[in-house]
Amino acid sequence: MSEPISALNHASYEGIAKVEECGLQGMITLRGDLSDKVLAKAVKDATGQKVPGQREALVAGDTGVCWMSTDELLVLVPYAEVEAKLAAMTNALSGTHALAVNVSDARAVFRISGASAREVMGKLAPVDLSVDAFQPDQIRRSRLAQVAGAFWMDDAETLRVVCFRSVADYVFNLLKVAAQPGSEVGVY
Amino acid sequence: MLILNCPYCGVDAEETELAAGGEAHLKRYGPGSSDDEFHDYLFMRENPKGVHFERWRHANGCGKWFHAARCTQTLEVFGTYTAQTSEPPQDIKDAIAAKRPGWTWRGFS
Amino acid sequence: MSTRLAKQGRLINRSKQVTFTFNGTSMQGYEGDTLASALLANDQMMMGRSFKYHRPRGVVASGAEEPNALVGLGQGNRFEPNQRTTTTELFNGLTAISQNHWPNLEFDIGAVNSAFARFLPGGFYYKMFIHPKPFWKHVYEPFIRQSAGLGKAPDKDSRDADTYEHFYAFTDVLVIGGGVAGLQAAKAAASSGAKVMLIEQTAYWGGRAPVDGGTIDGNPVDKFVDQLVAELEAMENVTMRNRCMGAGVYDHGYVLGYERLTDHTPGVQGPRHRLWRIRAKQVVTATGAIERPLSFAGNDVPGVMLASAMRDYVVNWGVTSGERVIVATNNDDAYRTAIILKQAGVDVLRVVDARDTAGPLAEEARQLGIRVDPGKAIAKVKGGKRVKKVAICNQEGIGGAREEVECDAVAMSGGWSPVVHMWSHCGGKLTWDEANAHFRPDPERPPLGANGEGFVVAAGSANGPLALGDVLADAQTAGEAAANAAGFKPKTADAPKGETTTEAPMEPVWLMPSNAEISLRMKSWLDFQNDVKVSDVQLAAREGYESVEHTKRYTTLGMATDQGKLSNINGLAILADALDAEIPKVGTTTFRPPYTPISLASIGGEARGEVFQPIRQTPMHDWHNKNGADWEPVGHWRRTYAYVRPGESVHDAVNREVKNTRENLGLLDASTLGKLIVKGPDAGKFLDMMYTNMMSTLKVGKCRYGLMCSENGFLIDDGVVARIDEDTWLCHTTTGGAERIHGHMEEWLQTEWWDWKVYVANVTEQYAQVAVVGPNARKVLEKLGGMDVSKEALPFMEWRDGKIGDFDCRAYRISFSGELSYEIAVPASQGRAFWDALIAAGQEFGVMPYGTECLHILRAEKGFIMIGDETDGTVIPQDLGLHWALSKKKEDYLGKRAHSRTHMADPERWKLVGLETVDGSVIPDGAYAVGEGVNANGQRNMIGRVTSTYYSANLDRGIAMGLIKHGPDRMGEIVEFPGTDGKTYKAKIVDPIFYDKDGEKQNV
Amino acid sequence: MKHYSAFAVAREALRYHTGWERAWRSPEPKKKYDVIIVGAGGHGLATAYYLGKNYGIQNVAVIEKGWLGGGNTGRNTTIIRSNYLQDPSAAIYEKARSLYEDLSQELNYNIMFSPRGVMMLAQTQHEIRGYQRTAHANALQGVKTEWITPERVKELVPIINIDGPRYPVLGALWQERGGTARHDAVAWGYARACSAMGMDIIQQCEVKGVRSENGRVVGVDTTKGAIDCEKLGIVVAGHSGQLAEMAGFRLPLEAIALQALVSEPIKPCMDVVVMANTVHGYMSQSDKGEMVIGGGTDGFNNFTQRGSFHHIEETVRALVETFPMISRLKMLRQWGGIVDMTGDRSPILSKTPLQGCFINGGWGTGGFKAIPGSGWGMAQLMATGHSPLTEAFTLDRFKEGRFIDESVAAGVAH
Repeated sequence: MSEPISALNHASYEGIAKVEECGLQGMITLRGDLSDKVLAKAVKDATGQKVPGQREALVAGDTGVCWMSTDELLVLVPYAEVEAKLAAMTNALSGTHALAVNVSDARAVFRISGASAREVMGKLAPVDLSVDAFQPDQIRRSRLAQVAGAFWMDDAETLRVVCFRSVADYVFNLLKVAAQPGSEVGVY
Repeated sequence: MLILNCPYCGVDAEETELAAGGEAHLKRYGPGSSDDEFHDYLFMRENPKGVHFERWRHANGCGKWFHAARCTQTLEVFGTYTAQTSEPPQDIKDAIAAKRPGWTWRGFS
Repeated sequence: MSTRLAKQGRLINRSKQVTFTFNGTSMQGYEGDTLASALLANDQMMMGRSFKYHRPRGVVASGAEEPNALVGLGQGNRFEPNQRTTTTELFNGLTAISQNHWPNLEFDIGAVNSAFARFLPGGFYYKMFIHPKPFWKHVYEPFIRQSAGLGKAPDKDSRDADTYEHFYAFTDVLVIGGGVAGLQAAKAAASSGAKVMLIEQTAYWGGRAPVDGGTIDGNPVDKFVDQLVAELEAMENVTMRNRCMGAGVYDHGYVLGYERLTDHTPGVQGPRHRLWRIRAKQVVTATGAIERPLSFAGNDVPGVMLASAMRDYVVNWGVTSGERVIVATNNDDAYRTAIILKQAGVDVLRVVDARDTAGPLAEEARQLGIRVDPGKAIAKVKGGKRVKKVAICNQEGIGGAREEVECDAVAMSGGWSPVVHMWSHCGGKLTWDEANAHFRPDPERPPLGANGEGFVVAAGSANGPLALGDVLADAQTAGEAAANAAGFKPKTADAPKGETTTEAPMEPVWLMPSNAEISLRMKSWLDFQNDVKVSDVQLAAREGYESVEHTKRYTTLGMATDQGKLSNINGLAILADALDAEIPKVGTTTFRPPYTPISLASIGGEARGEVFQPIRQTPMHDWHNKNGADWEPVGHWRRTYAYVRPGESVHDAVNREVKNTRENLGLLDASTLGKLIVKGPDAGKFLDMMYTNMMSTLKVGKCRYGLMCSENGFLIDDGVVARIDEDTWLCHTTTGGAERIHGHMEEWLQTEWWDWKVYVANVTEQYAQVAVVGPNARKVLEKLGGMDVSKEALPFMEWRDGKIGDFDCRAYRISFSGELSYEIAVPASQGRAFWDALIAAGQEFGVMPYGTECLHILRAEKGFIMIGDETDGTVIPQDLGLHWALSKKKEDYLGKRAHSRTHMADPERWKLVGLETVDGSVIPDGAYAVGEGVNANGQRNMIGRVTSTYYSANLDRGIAMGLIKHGPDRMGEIVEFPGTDGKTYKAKIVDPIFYDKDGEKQNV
Repeated sequence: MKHYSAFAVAREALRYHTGWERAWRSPEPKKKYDVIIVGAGGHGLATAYYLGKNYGIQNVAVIEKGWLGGGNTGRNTTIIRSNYLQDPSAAIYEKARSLYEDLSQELNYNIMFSPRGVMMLAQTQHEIRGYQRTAHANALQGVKTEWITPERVKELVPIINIDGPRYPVLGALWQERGGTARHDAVAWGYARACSAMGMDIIQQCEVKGVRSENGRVVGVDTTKGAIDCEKLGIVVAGHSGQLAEMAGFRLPLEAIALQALVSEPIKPCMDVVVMANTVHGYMSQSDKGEMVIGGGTDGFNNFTQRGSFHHIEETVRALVETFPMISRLKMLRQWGGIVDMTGDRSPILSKTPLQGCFINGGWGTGGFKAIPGSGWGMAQLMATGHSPLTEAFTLDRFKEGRFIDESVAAGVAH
């Protein structure tokens, strides 16, 4: 098997914040009854995490799980392990009505870091990103200018952004404009 | 620029995250229905000046469809609720009655 | 003349000189100047020409309400017309040119209009230029357009050199306006712990209170402002932005803030404007009040200014507007101007007060030796480009018995109007205040928010009160009220004590003198920019344009770039008088955003150039780019129309691809096709509703072509469906159909059949999909090795998972070309590698990539329909002879009921056929087939149209598909297609399958 | 009625314009009229005008809740074109356009019809095919349009960017005799002419009920009392649903907000009307010099005459991309109107279940350009019971599935 390549292959940019494409990230879309014990165990086995509550993101590095909707989770695992984890998960869920699919290659992931990280995102998403409104461990699905996206904070100054692979280039350019030198807003 | 609370993900979503889906609580008429029934189902709309029930999708968000009760003249929102129902829940009806005594909409009041 | 004083000027820094040019002349000013104050300091009173009569125009105001002093600012890619000098901060190297004149400001040909003013009353153009008919377009209109239009247009090729951005902000309380009222309201609200945002349009805090004087808690106003600003800046929960104007208030607490970041420092790094999209629970409008002009003859001559403005220029910028000044007023406030001018050494000839009695300020003025004339009025101001003398008469009467006084400037004050725009934008209603003769916000009828409660509170003079003490008290109350309404508990405190000289009541004066004769009324301006005079409004009323909207539109009153900030109330009063109605009965025109004009670029924000709109790219995008791709946008996707080789035309390239794919081997990047996973115990039942044909019976491992209709019966999508396992299907959609159809499925699952156990996932972008097409398709795959792709192991319309080369893949044996064809899906991360491998391995088999046009031609040769070509939203499957795809067994599916409506069952509907031109030529795209005669509206009767038409390189002739009335029953008949090129194309009706009718090629 | 002319203006000037009479009378309603038209917008006034002119029916009242021309007639972007795809649309819009050509002379009121040309940009292959289809249809419909090259586009509109990075201009559908007119003047001109024919235009008069006897309309109840009539025409755009309800039937209509905006005035830089449907924006320059800009509609029912700002954003960024030189111009004013939309986005001109009662509505975003043709056809329908111009636009077409869908050629109506 040849070397897989992420959408922008680790492109990066430094402005009022640092913007990097994170490279390949294993991702599984899991749809099902989030209160189901079998599903909870499958998630636990794959990520070591419990089933997240509404808009909760339980992520450590490249492993974790995010609440996407009332019947949907985004499971994060190391890219190399995604097929194995998916198989195990599918197997565990075989008896229940659920859907688990590999979407690793359908997505691109960016990291925005630095003191102005919140502000960069605040220029593109109609979301209150002030400290008291948005915290690590929360995920928000919204709009990045003209495309859909989801993001959470790894720490107080780091955002991770997920979008569709086909618009990775657009989103990267957006982030570059939003992070252009001299564009600090000075509110967050 | 409306803000509606998505009853599924709890977000106060602004309009740009949402997609409007037209009138709510339409009863589907398929094969076997009369021309009038089918016509009304597809084209006849309440279009009221005042209380209205409509469908929205949190398109740039959790992707779920939900219902909103809204005034088309003041844009006041009386509440939002699940799309998995064929009529507005009582608490929504009460909320409307508190603001618009004597309101009616199709069969509902 | 106007000049700079030796001292004064609280806003300028005399140690920092600034050089700028006006109409090419180099001038000096100071840091802190506005362009207007700097021009006045250089004795440049005349700054422009009016819109209609091209009359000389001087600056009349000192802020956002300025209607006259507009200039073209900057040059080349930074040129901006209609910039207000009063809100333009001076900077080194600023270049400005005056507007609406030719050849120059001093001498303007267009000024002849002024001489004919009497013949050009309000609405004159509705009564003239009617005959002869062609003259409007070719003679009259061009002249009118040329003489109107105000500012110069930017160069046609100019490209904005700056960048712009948006920012989303959320706050509990937003305070608009950073005067003493705004500052105090912000403090009151912030005391509750509420998140407060305070925005101010100018570069400084405090508004005009420091100019108007008085004391606050015993201190001078300046000191109070400095302390309060420092206090607010220190508060964690307060955000302050100046140079940030509240532009518009919209539904549900949405407010636009227009921040001008680098207008005063061009070239500095960073965006020029930032458009704030603020969501506020409560909005406090502390937007102040604007002084009204007085309506007397010649009130538009340069040198006639608002009294408050003349005061501002002295106190803020140390500039006097004239040497010998006459003040005209109907209120006490104007005396402050007289006093300040006098103290600045200006010769204040007299104060003409329309009232009989004035308050203590008048006394103060007399003490300084200023002559005060009660009950008097200005009959007429004389002078062309500058005030020369003023004729004074009694306010009562028609303006006879005049006394003439020589002077070079006139300060006028007609009282004050609250700035109610922000209150009104979103539906806030107004009430008429008799005492001050102005409209102010009606607290009983505020704009309503999402919860049905008011979400805007007016504060300070924006709410009516004008005296410093009342303003502060009102602001304190407003701030507390807003915090309360936002759900916080403010610490109630007493407002700081503001003290100013008490004022005698003003008296409304809408016309000077009260019964001015017509010759005077025809020279009494209401709208200075648009040249609307008292007589015009009276004429409109007389002619029946009685509604304020009619009058506005008929006379253009208030439609200039200042949107009537100065003129509207005066005009309204004149109209009310003419209709013999009360002013509140006549009502106001609607206040629409923005408060002052905002740049289009700021509205567009970051969305320009490469991020104007997203471009969706497949994993092979770069390869296509490097290999001559002629791009075609399909939705947001970019697909290759054809791969053009050096020396080839696009047309050549298409023909080459068409032949090669049939003869050797073609590769198509099919990654954009939608792929939806549908899974669950009820998935089969669900797909049977979605598709017109039966999907539940499809065997695992097999594929089936499916059609989708809307509930209204029209074709919306098609594609191949594969059964993956017992309860899982994979549905292919058209390019761009993925999101639409995914949404369509979710809609039905969530809102109609929510009890069905089905999950859908969109995996379109997880895969790169390549169509390997042509006689050598199997050979290239076998060369790469891996899974068995033989006819036996992978028959037509089946799929298998496996490996090709070392790529994990899913191979579909499907064909949209009629050739031996495989569609192979690999993970997107390996799409490019897989494509490269195919290209390499394919060399010996004559591989060539092909684009969308080749795809279209290949399918047309086979008579396959294409969504978007054969369908256009009005076509049903029956029209296309797709009855075989309409399940008879199913009692219901989306569209079934619709198809039984009379018009859809009508045998007269146009039906799909093939079309073969008699001479082999290509029927033009979109051509219609004509029948005999014309219809009741004289239109030629049509009996059909072309839906797809191409040159087929394989058949070396034009082929087409079309919808023809009774088409299938008319095989062999000739129909005519008139082209727009004058030719008529004759075509024979034939079977739509032009190539390999028996389908042998795809079944090898 | 005093004749308008340059001479008349000059004559009046000598007496300071004190001699001008009212453009239209402001009468109290009579007890009974042959025909009552509800709604004194362009469509209502034009209907009344042609009833009088073409059929001699002059005992007519036009009743208006607010002020004449105060609705969408005075809120649109004044574009006039007839390059529609479907036969019925092309017929009524071309009838309207041709009437506009002589309307100033006919009404003796300068409505400033300016046939400056309208172009619809094709920016995708799909649009090219759509517009070429329209051009072919128009040729057979007697509508003069042509397909033009990008070079010709640039020639006609020097400020356009034909090779923008995102959507290069691939050509355009060009209607040379399309253009603009002064929207208020159209209403005022018809009103003046109707009044001169002796018709009563009754403003500030709201209809509160529709009276009928055994299935036939006999009159209306208004805030100025009951008024009898033989025939009733409902021409009230966004409020059609409410009026229909009074008349005892329902309409397949929904009211939504449409927005427009103007820039500050600048010297002439664009003579033609340009519509760019791929990016959702259209623009022309008014005689005052303002760039008049329109765009998309909201998706939800709304009677506030205020729209959502993000539509303005979408439109403006599209036009800045298409006409880069407008980037630093400023938005002077934005506003909204209530448009009534039908299931196929085409209007309804039809008899109704109530005998003698007719409906003219559902013009959606495209009404202004149709005013004279709409009035002409509606008058014929009301006077004779039949009009070829209106026959396809009946109420029952939705039941039959007989739609008039213009969106198919991307020719969205504005």
